[in-house]
Amino acid sequence: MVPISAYLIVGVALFAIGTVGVLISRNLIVLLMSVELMLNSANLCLIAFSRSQNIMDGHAFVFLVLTIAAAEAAVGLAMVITLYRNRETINIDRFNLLKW
Amino acid sequence: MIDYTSASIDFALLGPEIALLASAFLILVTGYVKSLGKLSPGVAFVGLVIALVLSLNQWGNQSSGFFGMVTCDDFGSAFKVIFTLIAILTLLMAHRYLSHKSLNRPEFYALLNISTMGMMVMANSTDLVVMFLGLEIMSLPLYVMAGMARRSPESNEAGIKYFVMGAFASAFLLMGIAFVYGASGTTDLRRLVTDYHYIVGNFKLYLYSGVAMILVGFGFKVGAVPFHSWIPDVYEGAPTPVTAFFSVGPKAAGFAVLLRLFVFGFAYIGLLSDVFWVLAALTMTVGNIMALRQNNIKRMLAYSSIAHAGYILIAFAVGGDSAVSAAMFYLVAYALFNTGAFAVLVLLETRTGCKSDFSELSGFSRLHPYLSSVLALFMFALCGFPPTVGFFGKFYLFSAAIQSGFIWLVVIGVMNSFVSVYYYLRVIKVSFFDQPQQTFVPVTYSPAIIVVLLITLAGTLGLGLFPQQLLDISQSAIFAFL
Amino acid sequence: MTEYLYLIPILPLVGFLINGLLIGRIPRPVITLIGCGSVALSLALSLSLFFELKALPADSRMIEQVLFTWIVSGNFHVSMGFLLDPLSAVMILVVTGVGFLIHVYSVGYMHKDPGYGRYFTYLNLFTFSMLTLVLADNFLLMFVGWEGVGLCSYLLIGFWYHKKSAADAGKKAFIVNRIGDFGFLIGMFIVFWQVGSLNFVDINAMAPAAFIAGGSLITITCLLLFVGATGKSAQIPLFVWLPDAMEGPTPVSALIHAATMVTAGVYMIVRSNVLYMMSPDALFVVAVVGALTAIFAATIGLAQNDIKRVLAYSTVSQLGYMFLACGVAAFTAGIFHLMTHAFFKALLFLASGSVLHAMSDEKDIRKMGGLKKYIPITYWTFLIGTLAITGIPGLSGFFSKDEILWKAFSSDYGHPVFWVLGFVTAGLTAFYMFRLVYLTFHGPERMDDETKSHLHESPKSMTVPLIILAALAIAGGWVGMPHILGATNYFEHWLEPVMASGRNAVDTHALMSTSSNAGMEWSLMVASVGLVLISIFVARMFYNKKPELATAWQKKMSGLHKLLLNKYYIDEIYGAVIVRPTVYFSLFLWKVVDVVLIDGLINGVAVVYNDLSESLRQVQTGRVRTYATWFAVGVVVLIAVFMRG
Amino acid sequence: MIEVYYPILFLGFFAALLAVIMVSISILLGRRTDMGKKEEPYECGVEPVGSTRDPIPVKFYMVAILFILFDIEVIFLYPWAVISRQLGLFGFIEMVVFVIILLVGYFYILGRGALKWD
Repeated sequence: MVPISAYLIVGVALFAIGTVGVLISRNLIVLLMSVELMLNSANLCLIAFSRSQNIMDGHAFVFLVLTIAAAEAAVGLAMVITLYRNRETINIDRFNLLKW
Repeated sequence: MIDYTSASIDFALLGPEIALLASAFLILVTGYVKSLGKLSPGVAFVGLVIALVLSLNQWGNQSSGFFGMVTCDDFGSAFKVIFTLIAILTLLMAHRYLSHKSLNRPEFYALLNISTMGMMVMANSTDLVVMFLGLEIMSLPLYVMAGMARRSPESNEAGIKYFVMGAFASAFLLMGIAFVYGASGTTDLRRLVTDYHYIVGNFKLYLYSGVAMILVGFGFKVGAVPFHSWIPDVYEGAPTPVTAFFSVGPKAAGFAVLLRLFVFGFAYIGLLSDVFWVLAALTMTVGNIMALRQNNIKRMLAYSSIAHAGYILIAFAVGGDSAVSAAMFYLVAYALFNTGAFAVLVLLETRTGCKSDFSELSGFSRLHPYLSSVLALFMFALCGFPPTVGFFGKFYLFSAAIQSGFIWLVVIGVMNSFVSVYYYLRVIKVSFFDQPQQTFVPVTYSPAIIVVLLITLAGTLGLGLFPQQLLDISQSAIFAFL
Repeated sequence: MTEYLYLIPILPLVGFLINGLLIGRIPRPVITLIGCGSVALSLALSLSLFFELKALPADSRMIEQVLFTWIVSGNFHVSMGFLLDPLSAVMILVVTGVGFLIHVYSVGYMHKDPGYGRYFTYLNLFTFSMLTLVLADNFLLMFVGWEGVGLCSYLLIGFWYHKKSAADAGKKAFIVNRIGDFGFLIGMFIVFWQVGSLNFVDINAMAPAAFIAGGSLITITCLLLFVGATGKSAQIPLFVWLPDAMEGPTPVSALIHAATMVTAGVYMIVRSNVLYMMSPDALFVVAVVGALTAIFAATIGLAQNDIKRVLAYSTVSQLGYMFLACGVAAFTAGIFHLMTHAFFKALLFLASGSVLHAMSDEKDIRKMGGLKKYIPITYWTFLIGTLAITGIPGLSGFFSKDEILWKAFSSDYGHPVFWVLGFVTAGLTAFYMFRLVYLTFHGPERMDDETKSHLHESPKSMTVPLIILAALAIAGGWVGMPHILGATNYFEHWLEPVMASGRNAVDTHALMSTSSNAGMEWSLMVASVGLVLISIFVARMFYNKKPELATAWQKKMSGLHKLLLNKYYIDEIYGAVIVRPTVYFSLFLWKVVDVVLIDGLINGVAVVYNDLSESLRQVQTGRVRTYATWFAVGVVVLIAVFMRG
Repeated sequence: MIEVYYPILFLGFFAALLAVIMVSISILLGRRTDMGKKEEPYECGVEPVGSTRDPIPVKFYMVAILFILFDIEVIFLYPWAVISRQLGLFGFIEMVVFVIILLVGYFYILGRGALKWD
């Protein structure tokens, strides 16, 4: 039996990778992927906890989170498209009209 | 004795939510059918009014259902009423503005109602996952609403910034919930509270780090420093009625959840008081200082909304019944005068080429003495001057804090509210005292926005003179299932 | 009649609402009627209530009218109520009486101004706020009036907003006042925290049990309240707004300086005398600040050339007297001086307004002179005001100032040093006031011909209030004659019920029965009168006599040459040794201490905040990744804190 | 310990095997013609023009986005399907409501014209 900590380490590591991805990626698409990664690493943790304690709630939550993540991705992609049409770039650093 | 984890599938508990959702769906289906599209605002309005009536009906009925996932208590009902009122005001002020900017699409009204429904879901549960679900239902429409002006690069940018930061915060929130779940095996706040000592004894690390991340997630929504940086950009870029909605709606929802979680729920964690102390002090100070040098009124009000969130955070540091009721009172008061101020801005921006810069206000009072006086009154309320309700909001908050011995926090709060006078007064100074650079284009009123102005004005002044009623309500509303 | 107490503040409010809502739609006579009429009705009501109160036995002279319960929240209970007792009765008489005269005067003074309607709207709001402040039966309602007064001062000082200096001055007054409010608010919170009530009657009854007399908490509370008072009443260090406040129309200066606003701080301290009596340390601070402000402002007054600024600094200085009186626990004397000061300062301001009116708004006294024969009524009334403020026996200022000086010397909380400071201030006051009189009304006419051709006495609506105020400035002090003159001090008896509770609070009946030392009192009185007379004489020498002698000297070069030269020589020595250093010192205080140090400090705070704001704004780069980085840093810190906890 | 993973390993193995079999069958049975035209992206029709990096029409994105949404919503059908017997009529009605909600979305995008391809 793989100990719970192993899953958690993977989950937290993925989460950290996602966080760093958000912080360093300039490409909006990559950024969206990073966010998805963070959400899914949380899912992994949920599943792990759920299994380790032998309660099923966690599985159900993962379903919810998956759909939310999908909805988020859809909204994000739609926005990226609109942005690209208007600004001809998806470099997140270029979007700094609003500042100070 | 109330059955906390009632399994009953009682759809009456979700009445307001269902009403909002149904109206939103109706708009979506009929919105692009010719000749029915014009009805969208009306449909949204009717949905909101039904939701308001149903929420008011729920007041006093404490019950729980759906295996404990939905909880109707007075605390939640009070917030539901607040959300619907805010949404109604937004709807009234938005219609003509959107037509003027050719943004009047049925989706706006559907999104508004769905977002309001999300807030209700948030306020209406003691379950962390349902709260998360509500947060997302609220946020996703908000992202779209912020970027609604598709041709405007500012609006696009506001949308994407809000989205990226919001999704980032959501991820932390979800991770936090996962950790709390891992520590306790449950996501129901009530069971967390019951088993608190056992959980802390065995899984303190998971619990604490989870709680920290949950705080981050909801702190983001209310704009607590350092999770505030999206606020000014998004507020400035979004269409003004949407900004008005942002500045009060999601904020109230965030505070509803935060109050439930941190004042009622995790109150055992002794550390929280200190954390909120620092957060409150930071939030109000940063908000106020940043607001000093702004040239755009929307941006200034954005920072000011951060500062006001800081004042409300004082209640979290203090804790206890009087602080919670003071926070609720403050939220309602803030919703009133802030919406009022935005309503005036909406009126001003419903003229071609206006972006709510300070300089555009010069000559305002010459042409519109009443409207400018109303704006001045809202500014005084934001400053916290008597006899507006803004004064009583601060007064309750600070006196609750003083009574619990948080003298230094109050000193910081009072000092901050004096700093704030400077930039609020600037609005009055420019609109009353400055020589106009160019001729001031007259404002044209619409009946709906006059209703908004009258409601907010009556609330700001009336509750300032007779705050008792609202205070009574806010005191009975702290009955929560925890 | 007492059931109509609430009408006293409500009437001006009604006037404000009518004038304000119908601004620009009603003709001037109606504005005048509503503006002045509402205050006149208030005055009539105040008078009748005063006599009703007087008819009651002394110990039951207290009418509390609770209109409705304002807020109840747990143990927190505030009513919207008004309290009429001897203290507030005096205050409403002063506010409505002097206020009404100023309203009438304004009719003439502002008759050409395009903002006539707006002006009366603000003026009524001002009166309403001040009446709310003095009639409030609890701290919270008082604070409402307090803020209202601050707001109106902002509106009125900046009334001529097209002048940048006026708008700035308005803002400055407002912001400095907010600093004071900060103290007031926190002090109020502490009082509530300890006593559990904000009602004055309750506080008077319960404070002795709630606070430890002489303890640090009560001292802190009193000092915080005092910070509020320094803001409103223009004491060191928060007086900077007042001289700038001269930018408003002159009747507004009169209203702010004499009848309303600045007296609020003194009133508040006297109102909470029970608290102050429990803290000798706080009283000492009040006395020191009061005495220092008195002499400091008087010294600055010596070197001013703007007629209104001289009066402004003199107001600061006289307010210092009032605080000195409060600080030595002679609250009655403080209120007495407040009242007489209201009369003669309103008179002086209105008369100076009349001068400006005649002089086509020229404020520099170096460009005046010899106005006596052009505007005789103004001259005589101004002179009466001057005599009253300098403390010439028989006039109102004499009695109140003398009482303060005597209490400063003889009270248990007093000290001879306080007396000396007050004594010197009295001399300086006489000097600069007569300098003003001589330069303005006597001597050669230094104005240009254009102005000269327009010189004219003011209309009736302006001179009649002047004459009434002059009568009050003479007779207003007769109600409080000292015992040693064989008179009865009605004023002291009148206020006795209000002060008794404070004395009871510390149980010092024995202490307070001042050992009456008639001989000492007489000699101090004579000394101060003597000093005043000498100062007047010196002023006459310098600003009236000397120029004449100088011209005479030029004419008759030979005959009296030596004598005159000698005379001049003496003057020179006198000037070099005494006057010039004083003037330099005065200039130093003004230019360096006031303008640079204190103003600079307050402006400096603003600059620091602005710079901070500017640099913090740079953090808001507009780049999402920056925001996310801050966010992540916040998360890490927060998690670290929770992990440790 | 490792035996719990046997099913999934088998699944992967058979999936790969199936793919290999399919491809090899077509290679074995199909006729091979090695002509120049065969190597080009499209055997018949118009000549390819420009780079393949050209922006794809936004319609593709629309469809893709909508696909994600409708695709992922089906996820809820799985847990329901597992215990649909126990849930009975109530569960069925709930699922019908869920599908109706999806249908509302579908009608919306139809009405909005997001699926029109011209």
